[in-house]
Amino acid sequence: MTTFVQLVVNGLGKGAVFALLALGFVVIFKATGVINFAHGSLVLIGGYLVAISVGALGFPAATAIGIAGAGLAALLIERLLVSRSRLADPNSLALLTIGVDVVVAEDIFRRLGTTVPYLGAPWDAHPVRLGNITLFSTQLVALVVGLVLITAFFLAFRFSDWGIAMRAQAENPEAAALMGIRRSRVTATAWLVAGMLAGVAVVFIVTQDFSGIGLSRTTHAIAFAAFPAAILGGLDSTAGAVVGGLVVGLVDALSAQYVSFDFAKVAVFLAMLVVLVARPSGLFGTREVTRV
Amino acid sequence: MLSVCGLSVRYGRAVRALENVDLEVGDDAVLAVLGGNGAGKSTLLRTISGTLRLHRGAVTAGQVILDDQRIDRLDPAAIVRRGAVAVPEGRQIFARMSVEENLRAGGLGAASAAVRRTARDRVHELFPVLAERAKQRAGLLSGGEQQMLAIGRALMSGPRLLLLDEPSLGLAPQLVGRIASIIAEIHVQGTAVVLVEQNATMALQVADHAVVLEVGRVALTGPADRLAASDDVQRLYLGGHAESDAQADAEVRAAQTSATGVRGLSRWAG
Amino acid sequence: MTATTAGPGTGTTRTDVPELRIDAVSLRFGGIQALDEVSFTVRPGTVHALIGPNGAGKSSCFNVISGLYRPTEGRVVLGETVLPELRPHRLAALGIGRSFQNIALSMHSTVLDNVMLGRHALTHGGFLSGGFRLPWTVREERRHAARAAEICAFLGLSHVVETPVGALPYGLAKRVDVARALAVEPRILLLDEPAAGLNAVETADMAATIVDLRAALDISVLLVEHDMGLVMGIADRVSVLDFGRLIADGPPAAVRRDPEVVKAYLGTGENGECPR
Amino acid sequence: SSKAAETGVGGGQVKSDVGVSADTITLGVLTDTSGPFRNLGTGITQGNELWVDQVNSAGGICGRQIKLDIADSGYKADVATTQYRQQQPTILGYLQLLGSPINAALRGNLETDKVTSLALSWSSFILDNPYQIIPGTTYDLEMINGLAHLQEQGMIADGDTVGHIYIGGEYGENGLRGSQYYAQQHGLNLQGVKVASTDTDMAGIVTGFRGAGVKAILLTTTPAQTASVLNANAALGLNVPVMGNNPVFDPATNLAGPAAATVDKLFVAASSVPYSSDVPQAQEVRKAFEAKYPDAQKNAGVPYGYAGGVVWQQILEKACQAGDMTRQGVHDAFIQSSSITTDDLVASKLDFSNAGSPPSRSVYIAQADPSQPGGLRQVRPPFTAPEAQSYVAPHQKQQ
Amino acid sequence: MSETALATPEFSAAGRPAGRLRRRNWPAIIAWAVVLLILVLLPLYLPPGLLSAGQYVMVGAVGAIGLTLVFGQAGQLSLAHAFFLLVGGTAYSVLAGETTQAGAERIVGFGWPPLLALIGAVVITALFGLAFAPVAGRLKGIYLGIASLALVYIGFYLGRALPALTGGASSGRNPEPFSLFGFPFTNEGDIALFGVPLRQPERLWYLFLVVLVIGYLLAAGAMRGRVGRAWRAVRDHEAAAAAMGVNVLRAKAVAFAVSAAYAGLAGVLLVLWYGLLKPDESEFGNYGLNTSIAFLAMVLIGGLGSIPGAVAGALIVWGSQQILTLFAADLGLGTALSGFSPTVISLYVYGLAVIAVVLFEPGGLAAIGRNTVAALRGRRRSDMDSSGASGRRSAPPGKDGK
Ligand SMILES: Nc1ncnc2c1ncn2[C@@H]1O[C@H](COP(=O)(O)OP(=O)(O)OP(=O)(O)O)[C@@H](O)[C@H]1O
Ligand SMILES: Nc1ncnc2c1ncn2[C@@H]1O[C@H](COP(=O)(O)OP(=O)(O)OP(=O)(O)O)[C@@H](O)[C@H]1O
Ligand SMILES: [Mg+2]
Ligand SMILES: [Mg+2]
Repeated sequence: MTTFVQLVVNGLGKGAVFALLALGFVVIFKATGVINFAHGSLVLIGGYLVAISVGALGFPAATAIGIAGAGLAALLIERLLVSRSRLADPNSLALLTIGVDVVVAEDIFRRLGTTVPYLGAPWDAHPVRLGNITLFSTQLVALVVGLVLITAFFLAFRFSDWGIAMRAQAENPEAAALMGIRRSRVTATAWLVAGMLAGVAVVFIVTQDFSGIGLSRTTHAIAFAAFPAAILGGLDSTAGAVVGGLVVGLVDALSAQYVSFDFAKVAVFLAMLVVLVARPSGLFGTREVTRV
Repeated sequence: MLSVCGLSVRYGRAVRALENVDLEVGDDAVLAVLGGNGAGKSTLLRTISGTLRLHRGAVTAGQVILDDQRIDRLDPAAIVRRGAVAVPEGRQIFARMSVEENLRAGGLGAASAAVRRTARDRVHELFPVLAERAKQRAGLLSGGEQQMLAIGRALMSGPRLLLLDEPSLGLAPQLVGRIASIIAEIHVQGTAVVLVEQNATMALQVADHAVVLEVGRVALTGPADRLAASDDVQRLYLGGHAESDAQADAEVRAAQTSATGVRGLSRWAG
Repeated sequence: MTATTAGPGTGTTRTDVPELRIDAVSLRFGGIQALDEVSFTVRPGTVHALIGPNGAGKSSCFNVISGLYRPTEGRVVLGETVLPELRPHRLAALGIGRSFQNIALSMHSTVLDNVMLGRHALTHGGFLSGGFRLPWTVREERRHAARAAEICAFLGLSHVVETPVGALPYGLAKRVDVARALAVEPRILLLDEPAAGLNAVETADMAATIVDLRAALDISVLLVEHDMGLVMGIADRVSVLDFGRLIADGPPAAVRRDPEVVKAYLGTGENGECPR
Repeated sequence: SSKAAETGVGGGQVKSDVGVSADTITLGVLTDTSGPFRNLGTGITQGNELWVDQVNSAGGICGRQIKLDIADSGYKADVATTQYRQQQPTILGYLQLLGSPINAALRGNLETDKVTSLALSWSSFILDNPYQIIPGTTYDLEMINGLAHLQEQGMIADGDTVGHIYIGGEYGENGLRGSQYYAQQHGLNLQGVKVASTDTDMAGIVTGFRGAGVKAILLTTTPAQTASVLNANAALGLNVPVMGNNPVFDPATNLAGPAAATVDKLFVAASSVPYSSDVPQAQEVRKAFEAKYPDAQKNAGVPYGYAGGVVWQQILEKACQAGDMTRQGVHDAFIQSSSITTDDLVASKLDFSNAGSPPSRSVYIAQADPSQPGGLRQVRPPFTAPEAQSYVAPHQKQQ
Repeated sequence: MSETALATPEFSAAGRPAGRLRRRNWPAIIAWAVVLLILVLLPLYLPPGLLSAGQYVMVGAVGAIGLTLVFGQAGQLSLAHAFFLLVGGTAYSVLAGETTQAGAERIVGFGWPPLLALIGAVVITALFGLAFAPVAGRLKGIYLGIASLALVYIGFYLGRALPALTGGASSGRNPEPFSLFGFPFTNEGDIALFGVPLRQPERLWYLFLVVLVIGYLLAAGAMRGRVGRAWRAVRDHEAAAAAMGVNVLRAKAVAFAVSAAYAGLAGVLLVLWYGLLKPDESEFGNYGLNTSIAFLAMVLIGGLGSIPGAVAGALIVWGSQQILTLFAADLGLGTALSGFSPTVISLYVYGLAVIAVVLFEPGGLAAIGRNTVAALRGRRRSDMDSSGASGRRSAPPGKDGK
């Protein structure tokens, strides 16, 4: 029983970080219909900036720089590349982000050389004990930050013009332009925001409690692991990102213990398949409907 | 308000869609643009509203001037902010969004929330079905309902220049009449309109001026009533639209062509 | 062989054209009653028009017939066969061809390629036989391409057969859609607003085309159209829908005078509406 | 002096075919300097180069200078395959062939082309290929010795429950083979958990271990996974000793930031010395290394890379003596060598003459210690547990 | 549907017409013949590294053709290519191999003749593709892509869980070398061409070349005709396709199966190339996400739906990496220890190539190729091509007196 509860706690904690990552995919997808394969790179950029500045500036300032830097990097990708290929369809743009990802990630790995830096965190290594249950501090903070950010996004999408503009833009760029929606502004904001989310997420990923390792290839791989979370929840849904993240975290933690660790990754994908067969656009995604 | 001078447009390398087109739209004028399939009408509207590039088209000569400023290099959103709003060919509604959200998207370019509110009330009044179906997915509306939505959406931002590409497409006769009166009314309130129409009868009725495009060139231009009276226009664009003659006309033509056997299509023997 | 010889119920020289019976069909989408106990019959060899205000349920009716929507109640019968629900791809082989209200073509493919799609149910061969270009496949392909070219010629598309549809103006694309429906070699042709986007002359031309092909092929045509000139000009019979209900069904002259139709659809000419 | 060396061979001509010319011997290095094992690969390659410097300045071998043909596979088997096909026609053998997938991918080719290679994939599963030679002991024996050490130190006892986290694949499964053998001998309740090399979060597994009441955790994992285990071990209040195979520890990963706080529970069993070892030859290598690569990462790969060179040196000299420096000749020299020494850089003499049996069965035990250069402190001189002596490797001919 | 297609028209992309109404295009035929001749002669001149790289590219090309069919022609995004590669490789190894005992593991094999095993492997992979059809039929776009990605992880898992078939993740298994009616594709036997001995590398080159040519012609032929049209219709407008008699679900399933078959074939070639099947190291091996993405890059770089484009894409994606690593030293591209190792540089090149293509020609190499050909044929011809669109306008309806 203790083990089970502990696993649920671990799963939810990880899920919160997956949710943050998934939200990054969701924001860009909502605004542009593009799957951003470069999200892992944004995570790395944020992490790299924190890593090189944390020594001199301390954690809060370095984190701020990391978040801003990741946002800026995303903005640059959008301005310099995505916005310039206006005739490319979402598939080609997704490919573009793969290209960006390969180059950026390799470059960061090269810069890191043989080091595997930690970003430092005020809460590291202070687990909270509740009886037999350990609450990893990173995961607690991630849960809180995740919920706050995601609620904010949910409200913003629901109640502001920004959400409408984004969706209009993603669905039909030409018609959106004819509505006076400034394509560049909407997509740029989305990228900026997604980049900043990546910057936030990396602070949690690169901790003892989460990846157990400093900034590295693993950090990059974890960003990919959030894919099923985003899909499962529905790629254009903020609520979906949260639920998707938590489901992935839980399925992973429980199946690893009760089936086999080997099976856990498959379990996540199987859960996703089951959801998709029942709901082809994810749990909360907008359903594809067409008529003639 | 709008003038187009010496405009030439190409798609890709080879397709010349417009050649040296000149036209002028006064501050509160309605200009009808007529022409056969492929004459370049939609191309003209795309050029004015700035979406030409999205269709891989390019302006090779000439300019488009709105309120003394060139707009042929601006992006569509900037043109909307100057008050020119288009209902594009093929409606292009946001199919996955609800009717209400489509209208909200249309209102994004509006000057103020108040403008938006009045515009919405007006749209709902014009097309009650849009109010009834506020929550429905726009893509599920019937063809005509979608067309109403496209027009309503364009009205949401309170434009000063309205560019309509075949607004009557797919609308029931009753509604075609209503569109005509809406255009007339908008016009009275001080909005200029460029109206691309296949329904020439309707178009010439509401327009002050008209141009006829043929193979990308201006073939005829002048006051609407004079054009309506011209032989060429009568023959080419108005022929079938006076309902009473339509039947006879079509029957005659059908009989003719069948008799001459121009359109032979034998049955497929398998 | 003129249009007049193929009047309602007459001139059904083609015995293999069955009648199409819409039998008390109802269709609901949530709260929207798109069709409400609609019944009418398309008699063999006639041009049957289905008209009504926007949103009356005309396209929905087409979609029920072609199996894209499953009726909440009622059924569609072709001759003796009850049309299979939700197996839309089987209908082409049964001789039902249709065009679409909104252009539903492959924009990147050429006109001929689009029209050839209509031959799908008439041809055979899968990936391997097509891939190895087996002699009989090639022969079949050639035969059907010739027929497709013939159909294009009939619709005045000969000069654009190799052009991608996306580069065509709207009016021509509309014709390609009709050509594709014809390529199915239908016994019943469903046309959803074939004249939308055409000017008066082009509309008349389309009307002539429909009359011609009905005469030449002896098939039934079920037509949705808002252009009253065209409808009244060529239809043998007209059914009128309003809010999903059938409010009139009869010969064009009678329907045109029906006060309910005038009120619901044609307009009374009041409120400053323009005459058409 | 090169003349002297040549005449030293009984005046006869030295036979040669591929990779050996009148004045050079070319050895291949196919390593990973950009992929997941770049720290280790870089260290070993630097060790290789230190050896080459040393040999060449002493006049080379058999009158010939040693030349290395170094390629980086990025740990990608496809890249390695093509690189191998390019390198193969010009090299005598491999001084270093790093990585299990790469060794697996090239297994057949090495045999057909008779390319003798030091395979840096310490799995006794590959010992059926006489051309892949492991310069040291194998994972199974590391684990057996490691467990014996824990038991000798009183950290576990017969009948205890022990958890073992291992990566699916020959690395992990070879380690597991060792722990299974030991567990069977001592009635341990062994809980094996298979993970993939890309998994990182071990907290769930450690949670399960805590529930099962393990007394020690065994690791055949990546350094990142090690870090996660150590963290969870502390955070969950389990605090049991952790014993790992030689690749589980990497100072760059395990000593960085907060990881250093929990690392002292970790012991490593390896047949090669830790970087900071006080073995005299290790100190020499260290000196040379820090002079040549002052800014480079310090890890156990450096002395090991050097040791690999020392092994090759003795083989080459033997082949030279026999007058046959062809690939076949060199290979024969290799598999006839029963007591190659490395000045204690590797835990014992290496015996390559016993096909299928690991060349060495001894290990050093080191404990993680952030204060040491290279992060490991040698806590026990080379030893061989009795269980390690009796263990039969998968391809070993039954004695 | 048509609205979005109209928003970004690129009207010459996928599904070019069959040229049914055209005469034979002699310049193209001659060009292809020259290319083929070069490919036949190349192994006589290439050094071993390049020979190996060339074979690898051909393997990639076979797989990429499969992906461009299902994604470009049928409009179904598949990220499961790596999985089908694994299935093909495993099926061949099992069918052609012998049952052996490796340690505790009994490795199963049926000992079929290699040719039969190859065909069997392709069929089995196709069946696996078909088995995914119920899922594929329900999903669209990126949802389908990620769903199919699940197969990669399932494959990885099964590969480890079924060592009797795959040899297990630890050691894998060595596939039976290919042979055709007794002629071995190994170093056995002495044959020579123009004095150059044909050993395993050269023989495999020819084997791969033949397979690639057959696969290419098959795909091109099928896409020109009935099947290709049906797939494109499904891609562009499902309802319309159904109304024209296309069984949409079946078309999707067949497309998936065909693409899987190509991937399976590539998988067989891949194990022959390595001499090894090893379902290991998803992240770095041949059966992981990276491979699926590399295939995606190939078909997008080549131009979605274009078959020659897929081949060119394989050359760029798999070829550049191999070739750059081989010539890094000659090109002065840094050394293994500098951090800027050739492997890293080849990744930069891969990434930048991808970016450049999307940025400058979203239609991919296929579009560039078409433009070049059009330019070569000169203005006169291109004006003629466009006469389709403009010709109508010179005779607007109603004027020609119909
Ligand atoms: N995206 C495009 N690419 C290439 N050619 C195009 C494109 N759009 C239009 N054309 C060509 O430009 C010419 C003008 O087309 P346009 O759409 O402006 O005609 P239109 O007058 O609006 O016709 P319709 O009444 O049918 O809508 C036509 O010859 C058409 O084939
Ligand atoms: N799939 C659907 N989901 C929800 N509502 C639908 C769906 N299909 C049609 N409707 C609704 O059913 C009603 C009838 O639509 P239909 O398309 O049949 O009208 P129509 O007679 O063809 O009109 P129009 O002349 O405007 O094309 C409309 O109000 C429409 O919004
Ligand atoms: Mg138009
Ligand atoms: Mg309709």
